[in-house]
Amino acid sequence: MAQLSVEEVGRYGRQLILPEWGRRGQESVKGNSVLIVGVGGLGCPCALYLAAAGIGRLGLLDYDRVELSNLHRQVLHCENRVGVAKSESGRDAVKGLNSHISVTTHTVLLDSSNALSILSQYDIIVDATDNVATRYLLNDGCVLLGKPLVSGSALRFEGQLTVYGWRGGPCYRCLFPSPPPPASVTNCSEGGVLGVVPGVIGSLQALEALKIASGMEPLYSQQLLLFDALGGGFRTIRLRPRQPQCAVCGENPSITALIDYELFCGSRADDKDKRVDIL
Amino acid sequence: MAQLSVEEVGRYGRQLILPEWGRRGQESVKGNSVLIVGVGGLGCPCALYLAAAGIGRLGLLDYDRVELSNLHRQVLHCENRVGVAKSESGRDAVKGLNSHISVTTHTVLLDSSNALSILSQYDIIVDATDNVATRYLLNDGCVLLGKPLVSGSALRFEGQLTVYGWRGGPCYRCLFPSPPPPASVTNCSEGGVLGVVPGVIGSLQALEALKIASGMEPLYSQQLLLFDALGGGFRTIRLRPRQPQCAVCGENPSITALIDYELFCGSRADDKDKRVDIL
Amino acid sequence: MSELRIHLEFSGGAELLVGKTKHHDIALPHQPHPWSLRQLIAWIRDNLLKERAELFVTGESVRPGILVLVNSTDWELLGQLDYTLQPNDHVIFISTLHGG
Amino acid sequence: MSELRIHLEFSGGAELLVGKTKHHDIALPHQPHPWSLRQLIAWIRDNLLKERAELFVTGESVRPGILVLVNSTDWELLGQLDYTLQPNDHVIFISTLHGG
Ligand SMILES: [Zn+2]
Ligand SMILES: [Zn+2]
Repeated sequence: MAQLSVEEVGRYGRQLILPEWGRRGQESVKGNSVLIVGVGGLGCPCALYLAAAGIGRLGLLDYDRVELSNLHRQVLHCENRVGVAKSESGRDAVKGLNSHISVTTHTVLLDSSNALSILSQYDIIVDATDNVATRYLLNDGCVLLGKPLVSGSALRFEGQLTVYGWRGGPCYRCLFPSPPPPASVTNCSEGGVLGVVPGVIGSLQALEALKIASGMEPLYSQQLLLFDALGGGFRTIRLRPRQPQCAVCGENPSITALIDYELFCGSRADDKDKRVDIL
Repeated sequence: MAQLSVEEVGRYGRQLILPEWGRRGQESVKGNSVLIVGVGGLGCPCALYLAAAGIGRLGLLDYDRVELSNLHRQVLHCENRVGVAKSESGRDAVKGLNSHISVTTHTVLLDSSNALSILSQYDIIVDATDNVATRYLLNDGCVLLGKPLVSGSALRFEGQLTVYGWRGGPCYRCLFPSPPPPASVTNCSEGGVLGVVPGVIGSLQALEALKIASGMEPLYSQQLLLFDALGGGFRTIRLRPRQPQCAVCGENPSITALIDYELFCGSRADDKDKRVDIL
Repeated sequence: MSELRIHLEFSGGAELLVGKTKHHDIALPHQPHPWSLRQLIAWIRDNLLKERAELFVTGESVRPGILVLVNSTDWELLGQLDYTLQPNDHVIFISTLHGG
Repeated sequence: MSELRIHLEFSGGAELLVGKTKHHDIALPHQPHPWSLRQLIAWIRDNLLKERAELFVTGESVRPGILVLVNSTDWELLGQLDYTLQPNDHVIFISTLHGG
């Protein structure tokens, strides 16, 4: 179990005195590692709160560079770091908040050739990505490696969150065996998003990862959190458990290795910010 | 109506294309001002997302200095700024994210002698404080000045949020005409708090302030949001409306000027971090 | 012989297919057999959809990526297409989000 | 003649007064008159409280700073102390938080 230094005891004092967390929980969190895939609207608040809480090792994966149009929601970045790789910008921010944590940057596009080797370096994976293909890739990779996947998403005024692959709960394919028609998929560049919405979801993703890392149960395994900032507020949905016929996590999986996800989904695995034309 | 520059149109593009927000909403937000009272666990994420979204003017009020034990939750601050006034540390962080917004620091202890003159400079007030006396002070000040109060709180693994003084909704005294016995009140230094919990509540406070600033309805006026990160998740409670017999916002208010709140509550209006002794 | 009143909700972008309206109180006409979710989906396709049907249905079910919930529960737990609607049921068609 | 089963919940720190247990399924004994919230509070004081009573009650009501909710609704909207408990009601006693 990872030991806490005197300075860390001072830093995490407000958490150490929580009976349900305590020294044991803090050391457990220090001994855990989380990979955040996507250092954008969801990934930024997630990284911030994981670093603040004292996660032992944080992986930040993103192949993109900071752009001005990111800053309304991607709050780890800043004006000075426009043009910098998001993974590195994120690392600078979290190290400034908490120099005790170890940060590894992965400035790559995640795909079937590198995913298993990267994911296997971490205990918990956070899906903070922005496209369908990568979501299926992450799901399959996590199932194959036996790692929990804290999945969040946001668009317009809405957010969704659930934990896949945890203790009898479903995986992404259990819910969505087939990918959506490309014409039905909207990303934040096309549909827009109010910045604070991924702020809320990303913070909750950090909470879920911390619950798991500290030995507690996540809130949203086999539950789907729906958030509607326009009027509906928060709702929690009871989900199906792991499905015996699931192609990757079921009794007789047909998927035993990563596939070509762009082909599977009929869409690209990136979300390059497009020029936005305002009428 | 505040005009947007070309650079701002680029920065806020993902919000401008939202039909319910659009140029009109963005300009309305630019023309609004929010005072965040308390640049701590709640105030930090709130300031971050208000700045990111383009609030016109932000006030940051806090008399305290950054301490190491703050950094597990007060994510606007950083190791380099331990010892700096929280109001100034907060200003540095938000100006780095968004240099367009105007930031005013108030490095004072809010009390009956200065509250009305400070509050009157802003359109919307965010209660991100940590003690009972200041909460009653803010409430009464907002009622007397006719300003909405976005109130959040957090302790241990729980958070609460509501908007007071908005269109027929209650004020704090409508719910709590009398202050709690001092022995029943616990602050974060004594009870502890998991850092990401005020992270979620503070982000939602930013959302509520943005809803009001952009001309939309807040989610939690006459509603109380309860958040239990240990297991209960989110719940929304229907609250009473403005109470005709309320001492400050009712039909015949007996409170028509600010009072001595420390006397009223029988407790101090600060929450100086006490030394935490870990067994 | 009365109609079956239920509440429909479309979310996650699915509302764009039904006139950008999230909430619909509907009264399904009386019929000899109980209304199933299978029949409700066909009814929505024929009576509510303003946009391209293939963005809502595939065959007799919803298209991939739409999750159907009844009273805050995944329809998979309730019999999926065979679930029998009850008066005042709250049925949500939510498109799963992929953005971040 | 049967008992009245309800679910109690204590939150926001109030759970510390009842053995640090948030949830309690209780069966109130049968009595000729209906159970009111006023009577429930007295019953809790006499049967559940492990700590100093003044941190829960003041007179016949809850002490200032505790909000009482019945089925996700502020008791003020339901008649406050006079509200008559129904079977399976979910009553929450939540201490308002002041920290940040
Ligand atoms: Zn599966
Ligand atoms: Zn009032």
